[in-house]
Amino acid sequence: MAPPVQNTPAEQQDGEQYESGLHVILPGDLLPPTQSQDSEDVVMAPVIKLGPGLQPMSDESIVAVKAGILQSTASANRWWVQSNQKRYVPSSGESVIGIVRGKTAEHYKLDIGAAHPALLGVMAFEGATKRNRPNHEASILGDLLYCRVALANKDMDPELECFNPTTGKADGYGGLEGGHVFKVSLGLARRLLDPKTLVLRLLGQHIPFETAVGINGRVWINSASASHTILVCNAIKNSEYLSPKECESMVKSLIQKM
Amino acid sequence: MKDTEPSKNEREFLLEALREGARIDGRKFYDFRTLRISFGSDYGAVEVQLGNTRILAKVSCEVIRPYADKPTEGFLSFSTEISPMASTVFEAGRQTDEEVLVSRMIEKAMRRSRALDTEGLCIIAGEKVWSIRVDIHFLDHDGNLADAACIAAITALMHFRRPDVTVVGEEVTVHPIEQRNPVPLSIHHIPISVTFALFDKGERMVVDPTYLEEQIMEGDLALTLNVHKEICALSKAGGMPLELEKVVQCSKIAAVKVQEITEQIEAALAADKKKR
Amino acid sequence: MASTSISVSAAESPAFSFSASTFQKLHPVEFFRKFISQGVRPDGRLLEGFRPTTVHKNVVSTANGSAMVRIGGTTVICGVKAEVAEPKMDSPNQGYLVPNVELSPMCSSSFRPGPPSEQAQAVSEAINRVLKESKVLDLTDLCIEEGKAVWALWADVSCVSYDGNIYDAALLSVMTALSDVRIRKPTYNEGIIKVSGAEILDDENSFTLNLARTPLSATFSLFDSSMALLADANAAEEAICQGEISVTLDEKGQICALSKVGAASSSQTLLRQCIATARTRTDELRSIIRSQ
Amino acid sequence: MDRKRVPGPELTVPPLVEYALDQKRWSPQEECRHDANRQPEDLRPIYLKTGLISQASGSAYIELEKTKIACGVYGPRPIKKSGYGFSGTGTLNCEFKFATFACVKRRNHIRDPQERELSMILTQALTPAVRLELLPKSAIDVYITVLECDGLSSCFAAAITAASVALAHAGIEMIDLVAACSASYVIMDRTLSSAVPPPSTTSDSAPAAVSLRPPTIIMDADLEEEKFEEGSIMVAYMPSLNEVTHVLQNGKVDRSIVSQSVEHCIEACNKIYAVMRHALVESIDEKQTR
Amino acid sequence: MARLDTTRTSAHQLRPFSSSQNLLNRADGSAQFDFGGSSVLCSVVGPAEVKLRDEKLNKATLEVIVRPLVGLPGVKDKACERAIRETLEPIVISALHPRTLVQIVVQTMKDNGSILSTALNAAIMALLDAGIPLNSIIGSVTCIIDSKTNEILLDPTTEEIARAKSTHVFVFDNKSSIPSSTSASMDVDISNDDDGSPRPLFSESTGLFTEEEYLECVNISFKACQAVHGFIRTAVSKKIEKEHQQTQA
Amino acid sequence: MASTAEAVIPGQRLGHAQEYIAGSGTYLHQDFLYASVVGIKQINPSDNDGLPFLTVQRESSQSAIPDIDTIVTCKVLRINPRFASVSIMVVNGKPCTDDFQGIIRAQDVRATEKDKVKIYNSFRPGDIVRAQVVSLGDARSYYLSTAANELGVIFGTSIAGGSLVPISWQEMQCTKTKAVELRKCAKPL
Repeated sequence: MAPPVQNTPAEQQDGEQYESGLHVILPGDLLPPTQSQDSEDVVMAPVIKLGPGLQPMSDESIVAVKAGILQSTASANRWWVQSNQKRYVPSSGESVIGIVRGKTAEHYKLDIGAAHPALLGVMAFEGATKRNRPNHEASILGDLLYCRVALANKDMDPELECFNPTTGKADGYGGLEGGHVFKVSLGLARRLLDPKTLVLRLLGQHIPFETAVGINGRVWINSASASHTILVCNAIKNSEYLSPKECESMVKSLIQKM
Repeated sequence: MKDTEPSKNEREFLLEALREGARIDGRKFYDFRTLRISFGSDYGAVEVQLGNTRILAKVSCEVIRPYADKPTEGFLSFSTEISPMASTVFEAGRQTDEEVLVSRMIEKAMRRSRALDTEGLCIIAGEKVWSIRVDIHFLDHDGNLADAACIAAITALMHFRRPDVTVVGEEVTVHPIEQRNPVPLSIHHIPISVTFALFDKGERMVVDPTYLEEQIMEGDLALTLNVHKEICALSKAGGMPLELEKVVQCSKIAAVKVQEITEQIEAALAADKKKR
Repeated sequence: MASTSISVSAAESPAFSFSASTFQKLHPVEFFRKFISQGVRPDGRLLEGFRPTTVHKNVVSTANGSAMVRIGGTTVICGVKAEVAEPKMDSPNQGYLVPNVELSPMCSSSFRPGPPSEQAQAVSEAINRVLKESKVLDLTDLCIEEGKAVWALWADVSCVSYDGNIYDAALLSVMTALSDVRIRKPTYNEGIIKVSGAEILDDENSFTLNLARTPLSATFSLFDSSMALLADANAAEEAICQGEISVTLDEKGQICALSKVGAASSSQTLLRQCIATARTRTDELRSIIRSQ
Repeated sequence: MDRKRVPGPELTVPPLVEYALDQKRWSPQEECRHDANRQPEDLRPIYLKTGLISQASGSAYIELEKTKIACGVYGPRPIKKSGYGFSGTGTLNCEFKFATFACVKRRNHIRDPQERELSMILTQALTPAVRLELLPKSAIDVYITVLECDGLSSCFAAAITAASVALAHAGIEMIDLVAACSASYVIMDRTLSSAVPPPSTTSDSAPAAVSLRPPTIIMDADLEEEKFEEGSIMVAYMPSLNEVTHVLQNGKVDRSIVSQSVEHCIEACNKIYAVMRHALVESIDEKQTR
Repeated sequence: MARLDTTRTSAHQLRPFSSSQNLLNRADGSAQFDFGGSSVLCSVVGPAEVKLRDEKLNKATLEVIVRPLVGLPGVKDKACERAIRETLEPIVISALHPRTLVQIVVQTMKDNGSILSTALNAAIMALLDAGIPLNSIIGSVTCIIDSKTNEILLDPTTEEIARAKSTHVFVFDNKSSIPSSTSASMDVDISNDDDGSPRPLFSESTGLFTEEEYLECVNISFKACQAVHGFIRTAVSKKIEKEHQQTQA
Repeated sequence: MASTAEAVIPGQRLGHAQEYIAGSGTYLHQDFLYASVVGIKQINPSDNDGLPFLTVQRESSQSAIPDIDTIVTCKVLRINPRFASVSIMVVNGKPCTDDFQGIIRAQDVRATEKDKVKIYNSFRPGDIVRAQVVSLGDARSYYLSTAANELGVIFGTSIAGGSLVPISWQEMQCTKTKAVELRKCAKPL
């Protein structure tokens, strides 16, 4: 949790001039021309790709719609705002963890923490055919599934699939048996996708555990014993706002407590 | 918005952990979460944090006419409407069962147990008495709203000061707190509620359940006591039966908890008093 | 409404053509923009034009004061009833003045039965604030016996027909009804309040209210997509407008309330324009009240 | 306490009205009605107009001197209330409400039991006339607001009349209009002393003074007259089909008087029908001239 | 001329403001904003599931719930809800999340005047924290005209408001020059309405006052709102950087 | 100006059942014809020298309600793989005062290859669709069909926010970006 920021009117006046190394950008800020035109080809090419947090205006200018850090690819033809939030907004290709909430003849209804329930076709599993339906027949309600967002647009409820479309294989998608699942911010989830993330690396040195990370801010952990799983879960939760140093000592102290 | 059930995995894991003697947030069975008590600038405003559960209690008062049949009795009322801020489960103006339970608990703990001396609120018998109002605002819901609300309410009442009054015959003058030192309420005793969540037919019990624990528990047992080990209220929700010695055991544990929490409240009040 | 056919034929899509009413139903905003671009409104008014307005006093004999107001298709009736109540402890010699606006399902299909909608509550509160904060009535005038009994004036506005701009209509009806109020002089005796049942009321046996001022209002709607300002919008126009500027003035030209809510930010030129138009409009309203 | 309205005092009461001893007040004794120019069978002049509610499918406004009633009809439209199953015919739903200032004592904003009862009766009185079989799955909503009430049963009768005109004005198919009229039983020779007004409407509790002389049937009674009534009757009637859709009788009177008063009411309904017809034809002409 | 609020030396001085974001765990975003002794906590949930009857097929539904510090919510609070919602509607780019709900709950924590302004500032910071797409940020201040001195006092306390002859609440966005409804796929032309003067996004005045007094209030409040914008920018930037630097392994 | 002589109101007796055929705005009761709406009485000679038609020309026409086979114009509210839910705004060219609920099931989208229909390749929320009522449906919605050339999407807005024009019976093009989107479009009349 961010600590309160204290300001007195005296220092507010220079708020606008507030400077720092990173380019923090707020809604309503225009994409600075210096940045969007520093490389020739951008000026030529009218289209630069806009990632999350940026919107084109009616007058061709580009404006930020979220608070965060302005980022761009080296070639400066793709721009986005790196920001953190809790609420998941699906976009296709992302891996998410969903909880099964319902089932119709041709679909499972999953809660993936988005505004709308996501639909998973009963056939959207590896090697599923009309004959051999996937094994989730019995009572699937409440099960955890690791899925891929197949289709997401604002007009429709998102649709999921439990296999990698390129390979057609499960590639780790499917039911998550046992273990525990908990919520983290989407920012932390994104970082955890990288298995070399500090906290995961540190924990890995002491405890063997499996993990599945959903971009939708759900993290699944499983290990030999409940106490281990609990430790890992809490370590990851705590790590969110810790500097590398603080993170190490945090993990160390937890390990010692065991 | 409707409440979302926890997944099978969470349910099974939580129970498995309990059977291994562990709770998901790393607590022991009979540990409360860290309790933080902070006071607003004016009297009778208290913010209580129990882990991630967060509550604001605000006491206010006004002079009104007493009931004819209780001419010397002041009023004490609580508003416990749960704000959607605590969780989208709660809708503005629509009462949930949880809300009913919490408000009943506060009623029992505070009014029925006569924690506040309402006779002491009389100004002129049959004419004017103080009416004390406690608004309890639920800001963040991570389980055990009842205990947190109870702590917030009693702490706020102890912190509150009402304006001083002088009575000359029928004439009543209320002195603004800037002009004359305001008067604390007379509190008879400090009721504290301790809630146990029950699992495995009562085989396992934990105090101060989190939201997840509440969703999965089979029932709960709430005891309200004061430091003198007087039980002000006892309520057991959930279908499954519970042997008497369990209840006794709970009350023993609760007594200890009440001691701790009461000391913490008094320490916080003392610290605040110094600051003023 | 010749203008209708003209602009709509222009609006017809190459492939499919519709009657004006159908086109308005399917594409209300486009339909409307066509008119605005030509500087007129579907009902033939100019942008700054108000609808014909009538006021009638003393229309309900069961009320102490009443008024019926019509602004175009909007009709409201305000009835003020004076009843006896106990004063508040902290204001023992002050009575009550309680305005409430009822938007029943009878006056428009957009209102559901049941408790007042947010709109109804907001309008009631707006009127309540104007009465209070611009000190229209000295509540001590309503005292019968200090600390024991005071008059409570219930100023209830019942909307008979809703076609937009309820605030202007309701405030106009409340102020006219208050000016029409006559209350029988009370006698207080051991908690019993009596009034004379005389057939004819005169200044001997009854009294009228002494109103410090008569705030009246003019409301304008903002059609965001072309920043057009529409005086006295009707229901259809309100539905496609995003914001509102409302100016309330007393007879001396002092502003009693001014609000700009919703839509994009608006320049001071626009605000000044609203205040100026409101002056002429409220002056008109005052002469309408006088004339009857 | 009502959180959705500007709050006023918890309790307010109308002041006690005190009449000077020398003050002359009407009572039935002098064989004449409250309005001296009216004979027992006379109705008050009726003002009836359509199309006052701009947003409604159909509407009507009726005035019987002081009594003033507005009625709006919406539909046919989809059934709003959920929980209705599929229905092959339409549903007619009436809501009857007094404005808070319509009566001597201030009325509450929230509908009270009496208003709910009258709403129900209104529905029963109108339904036979509406061809609901032509409107599957649809609802017709009739809303009535009494702006001023000078005589309860007469006011209610007027509401039915207005409602059926509003329905016709909405272009809804009906087999006939419904006219309604009320009559009160008043004993005209009562002396002031015995004239303890029985609780106005629910006078099925036996009349105060049992009189030898049969009560006079006075049509379309106003509030003052109602105060002295032994009972009253209200008849809703389809004039051209000559069918009664509803009769509402209260008070204890001889059977002969009831049947007699029913006839009186039907006569009156035929007079009212002429007014209704006029109002509707007028509405046609207005459209033509537009 | 001395103020009733003796902690302040000048009529146009604001009380020290402070804020903190992301302090609730259940909500998607939250912020607390203080003007001295007035404090408002605001939570945001969304884009979330919306009730069928509130669903809008081309944009998100904005719901605002205002909860007073003392007593149950009444018509006053409903009026506030409406003011806040209609002020935020052109700011939130709701077209990006059709058929969803963005719910904003506003809770007064301490009341010493200027609550509506405090609430609006808390709301915008909570929306930023929740990552709801916005086309600009807003800032709000309240001012009064003192009945005794006829002076315009910024950010008044309860005591000062009690002595006001008129009360004025203003909101300005941080880029009046840019049209508000870029999202709504309609090309806005505000040139016909650009006189370079401060453009209030929201303005609510009651009491008794003249046109000149009003316009003076607009201009004075505009300057004050820029200070609020500056503060919000500083506060949000600090938080973002803190998070960012700490998490750079 | 209608001479009130021919203006009639509900319940008014119009004539003997033996002399006329009951037309719209009238009904038969025992052996008489009565008016059932307010309007102008009209007598039209029948085509095959049978009895003349007796009708009442409605003056205030009742607000339209959908019936089987009527053509309606509706707006798509929501879509899911099984059906599109719409709100019916216009019935037989007459706008409804209050919209009715309807659904277009996948099997009713087009006449051929019904099993290949993908709802979201046929309709999108916001589309204006011309459809025909196939049945009164269930308690809530009417069932509609677009399985005919002249039925389907008549107005649409592209993802880019431009308006769509039909280029084939199942494709539309954005006027802004020229991007092609899939729809079940109606053939312009």
